[in-house]
Amino acid sequence: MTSIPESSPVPVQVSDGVHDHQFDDAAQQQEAATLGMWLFLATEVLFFGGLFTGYTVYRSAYPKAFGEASRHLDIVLGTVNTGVLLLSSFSMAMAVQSAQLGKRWRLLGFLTSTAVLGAAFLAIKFTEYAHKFHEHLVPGLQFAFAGSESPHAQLFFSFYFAMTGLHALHMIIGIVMIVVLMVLTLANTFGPEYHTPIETIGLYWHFVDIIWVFLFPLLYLVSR
Amino acid sequence: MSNTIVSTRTYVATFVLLLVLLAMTIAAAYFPLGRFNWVAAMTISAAKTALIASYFMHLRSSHRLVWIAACAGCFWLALLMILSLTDFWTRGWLQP
Amino acid sequence: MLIELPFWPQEASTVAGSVDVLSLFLALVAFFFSFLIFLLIFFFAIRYRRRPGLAATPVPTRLSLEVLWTAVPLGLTAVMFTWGSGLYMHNQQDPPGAMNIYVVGKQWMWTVEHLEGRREIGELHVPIGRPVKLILASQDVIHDFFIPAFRVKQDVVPGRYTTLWFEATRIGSYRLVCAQYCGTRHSGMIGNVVVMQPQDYQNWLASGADDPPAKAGERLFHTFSCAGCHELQASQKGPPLIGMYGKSVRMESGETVAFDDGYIRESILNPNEKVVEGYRPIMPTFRNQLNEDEIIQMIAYIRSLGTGDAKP
Amino acid sequence: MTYADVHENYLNASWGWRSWLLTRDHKRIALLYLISITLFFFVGGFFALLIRLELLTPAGDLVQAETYNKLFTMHGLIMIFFFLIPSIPSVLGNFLIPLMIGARDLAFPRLNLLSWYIYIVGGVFTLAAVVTGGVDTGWTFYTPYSSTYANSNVILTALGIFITGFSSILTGLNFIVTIHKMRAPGLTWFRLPLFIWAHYATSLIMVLGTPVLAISITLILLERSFHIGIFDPKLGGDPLLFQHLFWFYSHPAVYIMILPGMGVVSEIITCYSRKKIFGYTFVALSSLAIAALGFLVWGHHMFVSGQSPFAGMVFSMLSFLVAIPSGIKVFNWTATLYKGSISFDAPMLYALGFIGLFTIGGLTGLFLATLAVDVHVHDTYFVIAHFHYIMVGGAVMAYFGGIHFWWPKITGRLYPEVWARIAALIVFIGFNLTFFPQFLLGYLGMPRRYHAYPEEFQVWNVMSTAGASILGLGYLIPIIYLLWSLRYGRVATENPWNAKGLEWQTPSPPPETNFAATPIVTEEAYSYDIHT
Repeated sequence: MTSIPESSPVPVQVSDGVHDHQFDDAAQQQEAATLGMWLFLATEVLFFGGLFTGYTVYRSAYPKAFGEASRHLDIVLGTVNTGVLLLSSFSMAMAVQSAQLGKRWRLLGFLTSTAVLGAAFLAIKFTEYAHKFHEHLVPGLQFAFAGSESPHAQLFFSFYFAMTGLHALHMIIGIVMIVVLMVLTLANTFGPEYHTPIETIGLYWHFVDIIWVFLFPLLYLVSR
Repeated sequence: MSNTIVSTRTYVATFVLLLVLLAMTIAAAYFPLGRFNWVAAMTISAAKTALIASYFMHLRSSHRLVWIAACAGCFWLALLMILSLTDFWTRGWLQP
Repeated sequence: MLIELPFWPQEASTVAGSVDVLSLFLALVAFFFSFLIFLLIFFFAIRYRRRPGLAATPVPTRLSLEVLWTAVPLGLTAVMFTWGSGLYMHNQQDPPGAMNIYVVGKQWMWTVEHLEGRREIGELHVPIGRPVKLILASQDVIHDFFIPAFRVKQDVVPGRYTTLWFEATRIGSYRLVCAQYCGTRHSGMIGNVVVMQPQDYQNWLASGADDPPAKAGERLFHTFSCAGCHELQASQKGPPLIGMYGKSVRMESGETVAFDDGYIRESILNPNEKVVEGYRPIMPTFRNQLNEDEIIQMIAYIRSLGTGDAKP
Repeated sequence: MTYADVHENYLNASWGWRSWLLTRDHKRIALLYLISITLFFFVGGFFALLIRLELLTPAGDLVQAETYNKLFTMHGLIMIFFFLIPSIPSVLGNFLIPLMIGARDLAFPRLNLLSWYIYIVGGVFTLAAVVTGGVDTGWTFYTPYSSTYANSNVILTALGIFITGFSSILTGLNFIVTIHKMRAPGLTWFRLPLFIWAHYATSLIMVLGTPVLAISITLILLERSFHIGIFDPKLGGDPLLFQHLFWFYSHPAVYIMILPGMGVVSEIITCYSRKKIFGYTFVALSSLAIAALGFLVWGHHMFVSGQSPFAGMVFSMLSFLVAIPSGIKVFNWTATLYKGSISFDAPMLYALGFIGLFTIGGLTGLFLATLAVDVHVHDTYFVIAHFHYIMVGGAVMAYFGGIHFWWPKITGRLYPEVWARIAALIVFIGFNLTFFPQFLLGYLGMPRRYHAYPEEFQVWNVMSTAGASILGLGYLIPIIYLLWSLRYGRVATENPWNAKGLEWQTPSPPPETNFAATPIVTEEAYSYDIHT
């Protein structure tokens, strides 16, 4: 067990600094990364898909209770939040464009605005959670819902919290990754030649946006 | 494919369209259409998804494989839903 | 001492024989193909074992063979599917005139309630030669009601009723087991089905009868003041219950629902999800006041008020 | 002098524990998996041993009911999630996919290492659950037992399984991208070894199925810790919804276990009969067909669950369909032997054993797909026997065959042939003795997961336990001689079996970058009969 310090675990690099040694060139690496991220998004579709399936089953079984429970959600906050998230997606798309064009400060600006909008979304979301808490609409915590549909309404709110909670978790992960990208941008990592991480994390961000695009009508607009 | 740079104008147009669709989905929710409320909401959401995916996510200019990956996720979700619902929606059929 | 090797379970119900015939057919197919593959492997392995100076001979893929071994299994499985599904559908539908017995599974025992008033735990007495329909409820987790000698099995799912029917064909005592894992003493949730002559069954019913469940249900009906709204005749507040059991009833939503055990159970627990046409959703829930046994007693009472014209 | 001194290779390229624990070399990561999976295999095997000992007598007298329930639960969880699912893909797939397609590494080496760490973290959680009292829900986590009634370590275990799932997802993702993007020049899809096709199909299931398991387990976690209650019947929730979500992954998971084994068998059969595989295209595409159809059959686990009978019929029909591509494979392997030049080295014995046992396992699956018969045999020992024929008789046999076949490539040493053949025979005999009686037990009506059972079932149970002890011996022998061979085995040449495939065209063990120069492929897979 003689550990020779020089022989680091990093394998022999045939890399030119732009792509890793297992790839032939930067284009191959970027295609691989993009495909990898899309495959990951496919798994995410199925992850949320389980919830969507459950939601569909119960909503078709208890349409009345789901309609009534849904009217307890704040449609104004929900709409504002949808707008905020769509805007953040736009901002992320602009960030990718800035990276492609090699405009570093513009890139930094758009990344910052994406992260800030994401944080704003979360802030609004948590305000809504606080309201639900006060109204005793959190399942498991002295849930109280007038009327005999109470248990089924509780099912609705179980879905509400599970779906928006997991969505919020994805948002938080996204924001953390964008902050990392901001640091890397400051360190001058990206340019027209290399911006794969911005693209792939951008894909992730848009995907989280798409999930919300479905959650919003399913939760807020059941029966108005 | 990432070398296709999408213009700012396209991005702005996409965003504005998304806002229009958002307004539509809310408006549609207040029309009493029965079951079609749900259909309308999902159709509009699908349209929004198509916009985000094609423009923001550059699916339009992406490799065919990426298309397949994107569709695979949706297709498998459809399998999960359809086959699960064949159970839930045919439960009462045997009873008179 | 001669060890007796059991190979085949007893057959004691009308469906057991037909299930066994199908099983034997499947066993035959399975045996044929296993034998074929084993034989071919052995034959090729010996015939074409490696010997010096003898090389392998290239054999091109033959499409006809591929088609053959796609088509033959396809045909055979089509037969299995048709046969299996046909028999299954037949075995699922209870014949008209079956006698109902209510069974509740709870960790870790079966309680059985005969409409005539006899209750038992871990045992089920039934008459021979008469279709019996079990209405199965669970007080806690998922159980499974399995009588190997009858070849019938049905999960017992909390929150709803499942049903199972059989017609016993041989006098005797058969094992009844829980086949769905339900916790610590799952393997102790085991009992006997006793098949008796109809007369013996009648005597047995009479010998230790408690109050019939309908009687207990009637008491509950009064304890919970159900009659306040559900006067036995038509009323302003709640729909009448006399002669309703088994009828088809129109709901406020426009759909038609069978007024059966499942509907009564749901209406006691979630009264306002399906409201009878012409009434308002004002009934409170009795979710936390009644257990599965008591709900069954209520159903028995409502059933005793007379059945409708539709199939009971 | 150790084997690693032979030439510069991935084993002697760098030294010290950091060079292993921080490695990004797919070959080293494969070895990390090999070691950890072997440990889990013996933990799971130990539980199996205790289960069989308990069942020696009808009375539950060896351990208490509660303990017994934990034993079969932990046996299932560890064997499925920590041994069978990662076994062939993570060890042999990791090692061989880049070698077989002429690449320097997988597409995402860091992700690959991360997958191993995730696997280990998940394993630590699960083992922690075992040590701190165990879990007794059955590996299926059926609600409401798991969400409300069980008093054991459900949360910790479920977290472990949830975490491990990501290891599986990331591995599958890595394989798919690698196979798409990194094949050597000339290596077109229909020149790929069938091992690659099988792993491609497996990866599809991992990527598209595992997330559904993740969400169903998440919902159990939420239900248990926050009482949100999506499956709670008291709120109108439906326990069957959980079963749908669970089996949407867990049925295809069976194909995650068996498909890579089929890939291994295709490699071995061709090599030891010196033949091109019969019906290459059919074998290749049947892997994809199994992966796709495998997603459509989960409802056959729910024929007696209270599922709608009509859904039962749909699932029954689809279940029969998935039997067809499996049959195609078996027939093509058998036909490959025809006019071959067959030798009976240990890997070939395992491969032939695989075909036989998989055939039995597959054919008894027809009983379970047939609605009326499944009603009787569902949740009995018949099911246990059936899936052990597939998973132990199939997947584990293939895994052992593959480990022997590529052992010289992985370690640079040859295993002792005579011992290996003896062990293969012992495994085959022990296996059949253990599991065949369970078919009879099942049809007789012995339910699964029973701590104590009626006396009339004892004879078959004794036979099964006796077989299990032989089987256990059969598994111990290879561990001993394979470890022995690391030091004393004969040094392997580049291509000891004279096999085709790119992995045999580089030194054993391979250098760190796999190939001195990127190979160029000019011929179809398994061109044995052309050049010999």
